[in-house]
Amino acid sequence: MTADPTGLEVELFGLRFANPVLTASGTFNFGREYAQAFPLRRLGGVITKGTSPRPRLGNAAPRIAETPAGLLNSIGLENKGVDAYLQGELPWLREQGTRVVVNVFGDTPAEFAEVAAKLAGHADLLELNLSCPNVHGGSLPFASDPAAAAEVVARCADVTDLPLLAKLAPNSELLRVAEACEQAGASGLSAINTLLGMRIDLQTRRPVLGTGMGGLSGPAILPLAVRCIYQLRQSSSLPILGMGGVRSWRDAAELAMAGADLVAVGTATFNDPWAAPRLIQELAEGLGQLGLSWTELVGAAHRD
Amino acid sequence: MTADPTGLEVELFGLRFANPVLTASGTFNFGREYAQAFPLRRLGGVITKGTSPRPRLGNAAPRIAETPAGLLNSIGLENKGVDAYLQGELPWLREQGTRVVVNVFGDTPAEFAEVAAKLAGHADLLELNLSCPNVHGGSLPFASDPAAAAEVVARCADVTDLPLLAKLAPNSELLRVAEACEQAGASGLSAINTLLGMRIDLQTRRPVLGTGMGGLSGPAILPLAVRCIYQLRQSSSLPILGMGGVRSWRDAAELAMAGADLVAVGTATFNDPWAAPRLIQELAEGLGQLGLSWTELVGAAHRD
Amino acid sequence: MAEQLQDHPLELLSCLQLSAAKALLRYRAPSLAGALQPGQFLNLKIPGYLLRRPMAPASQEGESLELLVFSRGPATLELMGGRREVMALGPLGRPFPLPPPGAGPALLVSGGSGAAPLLFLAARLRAIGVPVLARHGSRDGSEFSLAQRFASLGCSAEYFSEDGSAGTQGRPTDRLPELSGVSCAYAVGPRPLMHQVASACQRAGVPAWISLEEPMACGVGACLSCAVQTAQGQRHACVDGPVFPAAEVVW
Amino acid sequence: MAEQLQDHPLELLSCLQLSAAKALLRYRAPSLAGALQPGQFLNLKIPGYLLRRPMAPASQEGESLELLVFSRGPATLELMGGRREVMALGPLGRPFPLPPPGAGPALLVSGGSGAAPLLFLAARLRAIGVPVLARHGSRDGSEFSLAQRFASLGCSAEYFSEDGSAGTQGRPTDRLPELSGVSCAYAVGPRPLMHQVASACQRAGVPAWISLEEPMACGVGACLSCAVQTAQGQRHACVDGPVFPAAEVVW
Ligand SMILES: Cc1cc2nc3c(=O)[nH]c(=O)nc-3n(C[C@H](O)[C@H](O)[C@H](O)COP(=O)(O)OP(=O)(O)OC[C@H]3O[C@@H](n4cnc5c(N)ncnc54)[C@H](O)[C@@H]3O)c2cc1C
Ligand SMILES: Cc1cc2nc3c(=O)[nH]c(=O)nc-3n(C[C@H](O)[C@H](O)[C@H](O)COP(=O)(O)OP(=O)(O)OC[C@H]3O[C@@H](n4cnc5c(N)ncnc54)[C@H](O)[C@@H]3O)c2cc1C
Ligand SMILES: Cc1cc2nc3c(=O)[nH]c(=O)nc-3n(C[C@H](O)[C@H](O)[C@H](O)COP(=O)(O)O)c2cc1C
Ligand SMILES: Cc1cc2nc3c(=O)[nH]c(=O)nc-3n(C[C@H](O)[C@H](O)[C@H](O)COP(=O)(O)O)c2cc1C
Ligand code: FES
Ligand code: FES
Repeated sequence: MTADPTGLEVELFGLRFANPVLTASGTFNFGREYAQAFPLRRLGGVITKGTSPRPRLGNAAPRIAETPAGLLNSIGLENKGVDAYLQGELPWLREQGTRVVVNVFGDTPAEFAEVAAKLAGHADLLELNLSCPNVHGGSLPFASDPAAAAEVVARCADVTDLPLLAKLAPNSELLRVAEACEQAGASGLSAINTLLGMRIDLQTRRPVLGTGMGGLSGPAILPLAVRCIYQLRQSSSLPILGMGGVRSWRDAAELAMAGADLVAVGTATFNDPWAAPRLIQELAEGLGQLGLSWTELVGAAHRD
Repeated sequence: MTADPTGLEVELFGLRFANPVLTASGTFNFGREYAQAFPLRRLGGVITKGTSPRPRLGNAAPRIAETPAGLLNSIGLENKGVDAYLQGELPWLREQGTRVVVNVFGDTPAEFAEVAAKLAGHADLLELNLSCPNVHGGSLPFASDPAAAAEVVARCADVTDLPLLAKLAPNSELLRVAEACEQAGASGLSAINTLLGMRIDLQTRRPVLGTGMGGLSGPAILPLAVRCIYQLRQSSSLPILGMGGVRSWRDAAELAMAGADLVAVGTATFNDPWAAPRLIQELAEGLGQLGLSWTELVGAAHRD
Repeated sequence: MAEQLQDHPLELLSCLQLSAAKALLRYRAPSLAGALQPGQFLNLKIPGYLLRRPMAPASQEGESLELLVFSRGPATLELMGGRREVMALGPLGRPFPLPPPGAGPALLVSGGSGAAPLLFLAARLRAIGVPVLARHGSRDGSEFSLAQRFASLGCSAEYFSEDGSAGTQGRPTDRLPELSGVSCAYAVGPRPLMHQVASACQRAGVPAWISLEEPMACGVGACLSCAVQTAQGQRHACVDGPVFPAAEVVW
Repeated sequence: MAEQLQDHPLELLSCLQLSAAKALLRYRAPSLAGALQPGQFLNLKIPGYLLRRPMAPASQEGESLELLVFSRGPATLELMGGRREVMALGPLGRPFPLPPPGAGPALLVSGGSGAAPLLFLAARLRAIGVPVLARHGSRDGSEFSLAQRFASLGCSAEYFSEDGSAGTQGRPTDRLPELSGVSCAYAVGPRPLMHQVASACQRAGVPAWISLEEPMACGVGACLSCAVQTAQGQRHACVDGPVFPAAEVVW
């Protein structure tokens, strides 16, 4: 505690995080854009946009729609492919003095492994995106099938020593998929990804999004994230990276009490580019007033 | 059309609804309370609180918690049991000049049928609540198991001639359960019920709700309702009673375009007791401006 | 049944800040004139919040009424921030029963925002000639003016602060006065406070009433969110209460 | 990289309502003084809405700037409702390239709120001595004052209304003037409008630029929501645009 006056430090996966707040995949690209707003070293870490073996163009426009306290997106994993990021972005990001988590995506377990194999030395952690509702027609081939999810994790574990987080969907299979991932060698769990939603335009009488449906994120899903993280904590002993609707230090604290060791801020950044660093500052103050450190808060709702 | 200057009339299940807007189960009890605010005949119909064969006390307090644009409830199907309502409430409600839908609940298929058997002459429609997340520890024994759901529908169809709506959960099994209910004799589908969520209090560091978890309703879930109804409409030809987050005529129109023949207003009534009649009024005006009748809007997003 | 449920506009007249998170707000509410009884509540619609917030008025005189607002979260803070107009559903719930005019002294014990309905009640009791012994308590000195309010209504008022910074150090339930001289008692505040008063009154055979602040969604009996346990079985605080005979509450 | 991204307060000075859903809002924005170029945009934070709303200013002079706001939904209505202060992220995006000082006349064609960036551009073009032919169109007469605005900036301005209630009946793309005398063209409005101008300019060999109003979440290149198709492949309107050479857009 003396070495950590903020009460925010976290030691996990053999890594030290200056604070438990990261930026969520897909809302922060590879960090360059918001590095124009604040130094990235203020963050616990940056989780990159989903990265696939080869470039992906993503889905048809429009790709976003607002909903009450939420956002639908159907980006569809547009990215330049892992090789481009190994050149331009990751070396730069690794120099910013924050933890780097690369979000990995593939259409098959082999594709996941293809990306994972290339990232040693370029990332601190890998987050395996098993749960994107914007590809495969929303069918979640991995996050709704424990065996398929386990295969992704196992194939990646074969080719890298980096700790692997399995990113899960808030669906009925949550706990079974988590267990399968744990057995297959995942070092941690990441939750939650977005939920499949839709908006329809009254003028055109057509779905607003080019693909019809998209993933729901933002404050609207906070109570679902709290519940999923609470359930994961009950049934698994793996560390949890929690996310879903966090915009204030109280939201972050709620995910922590539910069981999240680390949290990520996603959609909130679009409303306020400074959301994550502001939250970190307020978290330090808020916890100070409660006389608690972050690690004391983690899982508190499970203790008697 | 000449007989219906409002453009809001709906003919379904051999019944005429003056307009397509009902009040959602559990948010309007048996109608007496809000009958103090406006005449119930302005509504398309009233869906009663869930009714079980015998009285149920419901869950431990606190039973509600607010969330961003949403509400968690864990009422747990408190009700006085079907016999009490047959005495006091339903005869009164049937005289109010609106359609009466009784929401039916049981712990087993036999219990559902026990309630259904008593309601002939006391209701226009039955809505079978297969999807309450506040009982059975949130496990949804019916809404996550097509065979169990079908058994409930079949057992009820055996004992009543009233049209039966199967009320579904927005979970991964949505379409399979819908299909099973259709085959078992359901006359329509009702969607969506709430999603399991949680809040944790920062002062006590305990879940806010007495039961820990509760069902999420309100505007936050609107895009999930639109998506579920759209998917149901794609895969089934049964009429759909849509609900989830509706508070304005535009929201109702959105559910209609997705495929809802009727809609219900739930949580919005707590914010504004006049939400449903106001919406009906604005719907008539709004559709008038668009030059459309309600039935022309239903399913519009599916047409080219 | 006639339509009796109405939404009333409350128009802000003035705001007296007691501390950062406590304020006494005075509103003009002509459509509610004469309609409220002590212990009843209004369900306030605060823009940006899905649920209304129940508040038991602290006074009503003609077209004006007062709310004593203790902020527990952002919505009440918004209210205190000076929003000019809010809509109020009500009057809701059952009021405090009054003793017959000229009855012996009534004991009123409040903690925190529980002073609101008891201030309103004190005014009514004084108006029918019932002497009032008011005891109000808080953690610190920030609510001393509420005890002064009781005094200005003609009550014999005592203030208690846990930190001793104003009034008597301690709690309003410490060394309750001799109850044999008291005709009835009312307590509103944290559950332990109400429970203690209830127990003391039961022992002394003095009738007592409390008000239960349960989380409420509808406020009118339609959602069943406000279940409370009583000797008569499960009840709903918004319609069967919020005022209950203290002896009937299952503590 | 230095921290260049900033949120700037815009303080409302005046609001000129053109119709129920259209207004010209003038703000004081000292921290943005001199920072904006025509075609760039600000991403406005409107309380109660998760997403910011992108708006391309219609003018900037010293510490003041103007927004031309056409309401499509509740957030823009809220903005027009006269909110005193809004936060604006920016300047964002790439501006319109300017022709060399003293170049031949520029053609500006706008529809609806597309007039905003073109009014700003017109002022700059006039300041460097470039003659401007401005054509603005709307469904009805409600935007006639925007054509007057172009005229007051020293443009040769023509107004088109589809219903003929003001100016010339028709659309601003009807019978475009002889393009051989034009040095460059700019079009902002509905896609068909921009497409028609683009095609005409391409045929005549006149360089043209348009601005793409894509739904945007971040406005800074981080979310990839604003993908647009160009001859160079997929681009992102917020950082690679919103201004694009008309010839490069895949229509
Ligand atoms: C009959 C009745 C009368 C009341 N009278 C007063 C009064 O005169 N003055 C006053 O300051 N407070 C009063 N309260 C409590 C007041 O309603 C809550 O403090 C307020 O709702 C908290 O809202 P918030 O947004 O500030 O807090 P938050 O913590 O953000 O509230 C979140 C949710 O919890 C509910 N909630 C939180 N605390 C309470 C509580 N103690 N009781 C009921 N619901 C709660 C809120 O309604 C909301 O839905 C009364 C409550 C009831 C039931
Ligand atoms: C670079 C740029 C500059 C713009 N400049 C102006 C301007 O000067 N004046 C003006 O009136 N409008 C301008 N717009 C359009 C303006 O941003 C939208 O009209 C506004 O966002 C609609 O918000 P709403 O809440 O009123 O409508 P809603 O329909 O409620 O909006 C819902 C969602 O859709 C998005 N959206 C809706 N229409 C558009 C659109 N045409 N473009 C982008 N996003 C949209 C909104 O951002 C929001 O997320 C500009 C857009 C862009 C991209
Ligand atoms: C625009 C956008 C793009 C996203 N892209 C990805 C992605 O590439 N990989 C991934 O695992 N999650 C992606 N997500 C999901 C987020 O990382 C996060 O799990 C989710 O948005 C919930 O957090 P929030 O509510 O704080 O945004 C994306 C979310 C948004 C809004
Ligand atoms: C307080 C409360 C009680 C409910 N009780 C029931 C119930 O008894 N039976 C049922 O089928 N659904 C019940 N529901 C679910 C609603 O009928 C509806 O499906 C859901 O709330 C979504 O609609 P809304 O967002 O408009 O509220 C309840 C919802 C709430 C908020
Ligand atoms: S608050 Fe709804 S029943 Fe009491
Ligand atoms: S709006 Fe986010 S990348 Fe363009």
